[in-house]
Amino acid sequence: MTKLLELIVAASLVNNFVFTRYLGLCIFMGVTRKMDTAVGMSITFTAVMVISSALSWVAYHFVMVPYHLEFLKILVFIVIVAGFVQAADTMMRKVAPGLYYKLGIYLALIVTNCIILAVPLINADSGYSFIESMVFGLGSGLGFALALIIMASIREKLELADVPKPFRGLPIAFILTGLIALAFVGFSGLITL
Amino acid sequence: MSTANDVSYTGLIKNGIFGENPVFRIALSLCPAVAVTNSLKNGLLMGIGVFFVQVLANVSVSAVRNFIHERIRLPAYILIIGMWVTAINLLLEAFAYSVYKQIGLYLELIVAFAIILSRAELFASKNKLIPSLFDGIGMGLGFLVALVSISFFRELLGSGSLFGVSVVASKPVLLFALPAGGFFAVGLLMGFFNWIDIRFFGGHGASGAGH
Amino acid sequence: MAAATDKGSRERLLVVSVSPHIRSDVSVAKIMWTVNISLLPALVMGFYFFGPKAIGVVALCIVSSVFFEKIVGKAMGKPGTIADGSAFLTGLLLGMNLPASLWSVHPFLLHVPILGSLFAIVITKLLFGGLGYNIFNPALMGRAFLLVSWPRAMTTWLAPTAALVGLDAKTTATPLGVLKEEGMGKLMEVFGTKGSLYMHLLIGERAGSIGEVSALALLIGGLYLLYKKYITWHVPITFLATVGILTWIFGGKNAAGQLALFAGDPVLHILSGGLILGAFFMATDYVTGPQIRAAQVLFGIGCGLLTTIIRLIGGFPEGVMFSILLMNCFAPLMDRMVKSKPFGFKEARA
Amino acid sequence: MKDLIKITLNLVIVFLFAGAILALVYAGTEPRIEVIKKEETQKALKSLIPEASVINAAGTYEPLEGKKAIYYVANDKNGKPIGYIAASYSKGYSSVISMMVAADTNMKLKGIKILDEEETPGLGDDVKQKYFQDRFKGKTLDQLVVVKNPDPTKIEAITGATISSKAATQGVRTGLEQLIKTYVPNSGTTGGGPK
Amino acid sequence: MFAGGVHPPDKKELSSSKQVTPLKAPARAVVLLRQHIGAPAKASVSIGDEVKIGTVIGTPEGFVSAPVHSPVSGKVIAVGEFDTAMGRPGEAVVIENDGKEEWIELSETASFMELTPEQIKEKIKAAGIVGMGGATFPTAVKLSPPKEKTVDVVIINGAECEPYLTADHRLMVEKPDEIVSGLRLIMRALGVKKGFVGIEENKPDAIEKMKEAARPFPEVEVISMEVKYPQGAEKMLIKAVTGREVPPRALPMDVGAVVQNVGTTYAVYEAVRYGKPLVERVVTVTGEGIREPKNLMVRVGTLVTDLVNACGGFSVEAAKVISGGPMMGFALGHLNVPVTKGTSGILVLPEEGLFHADDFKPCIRCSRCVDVCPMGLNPGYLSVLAEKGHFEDAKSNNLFDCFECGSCAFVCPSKRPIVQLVRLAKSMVKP
Ligand SMILES: Cc1cc2nc3c(=O)[nH]c(=O)nc-3n(C[C@H](O)[C@H](O)[C@H](O)COP(=O)(O)O)c2cc1C
Ligand SMILES: Cc1cc2nc3c(=O)[nH]c(=O)nc-3n(C[C@H](O)[C@H](O)[C@H](O)COP(=O)(O)O)c2cc1C
Ligand SMILES: Cc1cc2nc3c(=O)[nH]c(=O)nc-3n(C[C@H](O)[C@H](O)[C@H](O)COP(=O)(O)O)c2cc1C
Ligand SMILES: Cc1cc2nc3c(=O)[nH]c(=O)nc-3n(C[C@H](O)[C@H](O)[C@H](O)CO)c2cc1C
Ligand code: SF4
Ligand code: SF4
Ligand code: SF4
Ligand code: SF4
Ligand code: FES
Repeated sequence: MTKLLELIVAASLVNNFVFTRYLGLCIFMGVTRKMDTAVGMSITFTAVMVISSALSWVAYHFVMVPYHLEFLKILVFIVIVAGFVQAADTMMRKVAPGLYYKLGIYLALIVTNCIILAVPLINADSGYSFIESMVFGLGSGLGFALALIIMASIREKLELADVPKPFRGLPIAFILTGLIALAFVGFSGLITL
Repeated sequence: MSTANDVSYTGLIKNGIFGENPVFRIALSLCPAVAVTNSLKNGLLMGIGVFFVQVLANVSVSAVRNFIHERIRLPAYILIIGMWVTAINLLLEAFAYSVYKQIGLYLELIVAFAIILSRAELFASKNKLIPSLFDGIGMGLGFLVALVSISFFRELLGSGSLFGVSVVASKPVLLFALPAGGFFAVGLLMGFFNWIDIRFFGGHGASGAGH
Repeated sequence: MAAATDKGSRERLLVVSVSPHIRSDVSVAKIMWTVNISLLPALVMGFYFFGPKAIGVVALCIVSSVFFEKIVGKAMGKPGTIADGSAFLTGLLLGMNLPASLWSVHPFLLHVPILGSLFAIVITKLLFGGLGYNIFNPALMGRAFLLVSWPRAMTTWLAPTAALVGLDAKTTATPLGVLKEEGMGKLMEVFGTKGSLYMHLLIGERAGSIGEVSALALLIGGLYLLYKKYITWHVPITFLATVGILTWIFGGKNAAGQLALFAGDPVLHILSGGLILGAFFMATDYVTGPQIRAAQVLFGIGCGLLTTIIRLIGGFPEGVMFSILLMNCFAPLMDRMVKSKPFGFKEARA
Repeated sequence: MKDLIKITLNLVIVFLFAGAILALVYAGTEPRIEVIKKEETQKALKSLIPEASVINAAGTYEPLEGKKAIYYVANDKNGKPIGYIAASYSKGYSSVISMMVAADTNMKLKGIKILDEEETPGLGDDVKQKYFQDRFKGKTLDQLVVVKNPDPTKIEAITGATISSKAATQGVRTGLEQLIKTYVPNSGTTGGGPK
Repeated sequence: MFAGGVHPPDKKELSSSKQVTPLKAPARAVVLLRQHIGAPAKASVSIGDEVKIGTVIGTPEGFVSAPVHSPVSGKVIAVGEFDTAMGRPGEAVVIENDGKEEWIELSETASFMELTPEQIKEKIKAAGIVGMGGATFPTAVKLSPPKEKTVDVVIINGAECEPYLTADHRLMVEKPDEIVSGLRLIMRALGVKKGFVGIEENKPDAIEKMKEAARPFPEVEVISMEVKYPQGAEKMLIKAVTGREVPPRALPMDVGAVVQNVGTTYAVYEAVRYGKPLVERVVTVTGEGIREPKNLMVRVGTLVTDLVNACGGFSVEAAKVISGGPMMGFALGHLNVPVTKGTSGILVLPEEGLFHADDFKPCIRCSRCVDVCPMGLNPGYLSVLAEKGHFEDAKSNNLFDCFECGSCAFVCPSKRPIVQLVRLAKSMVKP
């Protein structure tokens, strides 16, 4: 139990994907200009993250390891994620069109996000159990959600600031992320997995 | 930008490096630009890796473009890209093991770099083989140039060295060697290029048009 | 067409402006300079204990901060903003947050305070639009930048020599450093009794950043600001109280080195490190904290919680700087969530 | 229906095509990768006890919860043991540090090698530096104590990275303890030493 | 008690002991046809017409409107555009005073307390009474609430929280019985059993006088309130007197209250008892820049120049002349604008100590404005949103709850023109 708790804190804060592992940046920069989109992405992303962690764990441990196909993990994981996202897309469109209308566009974006692939890869490399994998997926998703939401709230405030012209938009967003990353150094050394 | 009829091949390459530089302009595939640019060696190798994947993906997507069914276009492209990434990973593991160990995770993630899929989808799937090849070369080079310039800046400031050879006595500003320094390097370089663009070329300095 | 005329009133130019036509006499400059002045007692104590080196470091920070504000501000097309005193204050606070050991020619470290000011004023403040727009506390970001870039120099502490001529000062560990590395026992060994420990912390005869050592002098300045209503209780009191309560509950260890509940020493934790400086002078920075009072209470609690976590289980002996910077990230979100309630709002709901 | 056939056909062909290429690459690289991985380990082992002619795995143990590590015996060309090596892990400042610990038959350290760590560049990652690893040469178990000042009979910490230094030292202790436990008779009573 | 509020120096000592003295009727009266909120009145006289004091010269147009009466006797010499205190021109009737001071025929109602509510309202309407506390809302309309609203208290607003002004103060000291009668008439018109007079504590003489006048009437109560701007704002007053909070965007009658200004109440008394139309009012002429501050009974239509001259002119070079108080009044561009039914004061400020609005700084988020805003808004944020053109966002941050009291701008260390920015935003989006 402590291990799982540590895993969540480590994945969401100490090793936050955006601020200490530097992944998922395209989406991070892309969807944080408005709070609504950041929230939509956060929800969708966390859900996809947990489920795809589970799916890829199963594929990895029941198919790839027994048949020595580990070298195919990139291919298999990306196909699993893409396939799952495609299926979720189709299902949501049919079953919950309202939700689809709100979150559907984020689904499409998810496949081109490196976290979505990094999580199964890290799970596989670290030899996490099924539960641990899902918890790691959850922690990573929550950490990404946290990053998206604080970034969106700060960028909305930045909209009102007199940022020098060459730095408006992405440059200042990068510097801002750097500053947040510097603040997140405060979490370092908290938990070593 | 999606058809190449009126654009020369050098134009395509120039476009990749300047006009639509994947990192500084389109702002896609940002993670490696931050994560693996703390030394020139890493930046260069990552850039080369992406260069090859981009070229190979563009070429193979263009080759099969008329044959793939509309409905499975994306999954098929992802599959193709995944294949090339795996192949390159295996090759690097076999022939450059120490580098592979350092930037392995990010090499594997090339699959998910938006720039590759987006070029495949936006350009290669609509163009003939040769223009696609050149677009791939342009984009790949653009990425390579971006990574090399960022890692040059970072290695010099962060470690006081270039390609691991000390050029300054101590470590000038360690921050730039730390991963957080990658954000500052990218942000400051982007701002600097925008400033040049605005100051000398009358541009608007808006990077990140891709979003 | 005018039906009536009056001698004189036509030619005379009257000022037309929107109401209100009278303004109170507070100004940004007055606030900032007053905060500067209320830091004086602590600064003097720092100078007293760490000697000319401390003066050198602080002066370097102030001069370079003001210089960068002027030069870079001008390049960015902002009119001179030196008079408002905020760059001076950032420089002063940065200097007060640094170890006096940075005034060192061998190894050469004088560029360190200057680069800290550069990072504080240019990257953290001016790039974000200057006074009023920055997201992060400039002085603390400057310090965080220095800590990760020159970690050794930034954790080399001079022993308080109590002599203005003590040029060959020895280096030693800070009380929190000792506590983290070697535990309470070692701390008692160094200071003798608890009373003596508290006394040293109050007066400031201990290793630490130049401006953080004397809790008493800082309290005098902080209370003056409270009295002048330039700051309110919301952030500093909740910050201190949270650290006090949490360190009391979770800060204790039994003889075997395991966690013992309700056995911590809250007084030690409140008086040591940069907590008082941070709580009264840095977490209270208007620009980088939340604006709504209820959110400020949450902000203070958050700072206290993070400080305690970092001190007790994190990788650093001291957590005040990082906790304030982390809460700076959350301030815009907190202002968003804790909206002020318009007059009559409750009735409207009912 | 025609679509479905085409889609299936498409996918099959893409899979086959991709599979073929990958199989080719894999076949070409796989043996080399295996060799390289083995060589890495062997190189590390060799560098610790260069005079050994063979170094063989002798068993496994758990230096950290959930982390298996191998220990080895180094023999000269006559097959006589001249030293022992244990892989080991410990938790550092921000990562798990992995290393190899080599001892002679008297359980004096012949040397250590830090293999992997992600400590702070310029600080904790100095544990990888030769100057720090050399501090372990010739030390015995009870000399593995971290101090802050130069002391030839102890391990001097890297300035500003006491945590990483202590962690590395702890990993070395664990490895050495394992070797002592395995190869020194009656070690149940002699092993241990100050913690 | 409401949260927030400010304590600007009140400067009332300049004029608070000055008895109200009548000002000679102007040689020419410039009577604006829009003296109230709502549709302007329509001129009912034309050039050359002879009028007496009280002759209707403008008839109401629409439901929310009020008639306008001639303040002098004489001849109409012009009907047309004239500069107003608000800056933009408005339609006016100009009457040349023949000096005869002839009134139209007035009839006193001896048993005026026995009139029915309808009769009272009719008289108020005919007299052209509008709110004299600043908002100039036609009083007869205010006294006819829709049936579904139950009003159970009337409050007379004697707060006069604006610095400098003393018009209401003097009226309460000098005409307490009349004001109490006016209040009882309003209560009768509304069928209400409870009436209050709310007065700030800094006017002890007015409180004493009013208490004495109210003693015979148990249904009338005089409440002394904390001194704090804007205690006189309707919502704050209702809260101070009854403890009820008027919800955002709602009206006092939604919590069963009707608020009337002291001057309005006096006018109601005069209209109901004597049938007198509203043609004059008390105006405080004050400020450091005026030689001899006074409280004057002034005919509507008198030019500000005349008021200034009557008080000995400027004592020093005047930099700013304000119609109303310093917190909410309008700065005048020149002095040739006429007094209206809503003019409570003329304030002359010298250059010395004058605040210039143009050099303001960015918001430093100090929260002072948040603390003082009586409406519980975040004025600094609203001002930034308006400054950067985010008007819709301002709206969703309760922009329209701001009643422009100016407390926020008063305390702002960055001297931000918050009220101006709020007005800009209000003009850019629909409520
Ligand atoms: C170097 C220095 C410069 C100052 N410059 C200003 C200034 O430009 N404006 C100002 O209002 N106060 C300035 N002050 C501070 C004032 O002299 C005074 O201390 C402050 O306004 C006190 O405000 P109080 O009356 O609220 O206590 C300065 C103080 C110092 C030490
Ligand atoms: C950005 C940063 C990174 C750090 N990284 C490490 C590290 O990798 N290893 C370590 O032992 N200490 C690290 N520290 C320092 C520790 O927090 C702690 O201060 C130090 O271990 C104490 O060592 P000392 O007693 O030699 O000063 C780091 C500090 C900072 C500011
Ligand atoms: C900020 C503010 C302050 C006010 N202060 C007063 C006041 O002191 N006295 C007053 O009679 N009306 C004041 N008013 C106007 C009242 O809100 C209200 O309109 C008036 O009392 C209604 O009475 P009337 O219709 O008779 O004018 C104020 C309005 C505002 C917005
Ligand atoms: C109460 C108070 C506290 C302040 N604290 C800081 C601080 O900790 N660091 C700093 O750089 N500036 C501080 N300032 C100055 C100023 O607000 C700061 O430079 C702004 O963040 C610049 O926009 C403070 C100002 C006030 C009034
Ligand atoms: S009109 Fe002005 S002075 Fe009178 S009560 Fe209203 S705000 Fe106060
Ligand atoms: S009082 Fe002025 S500076 Fe302070 S928060 Fe309000 S608008 Fe901003
Ligand atoms: S925001 Fe409006 S209501 Fe609030 S203090 Fe400012 S002017 Fe008054
Ligand atoms: S600006 Fe404000 S006070 Fe003026 S009419 Fe509009 S809502 Fe009313
Ligand atoms: S490279 Fe785009 S999300 Fe990581």
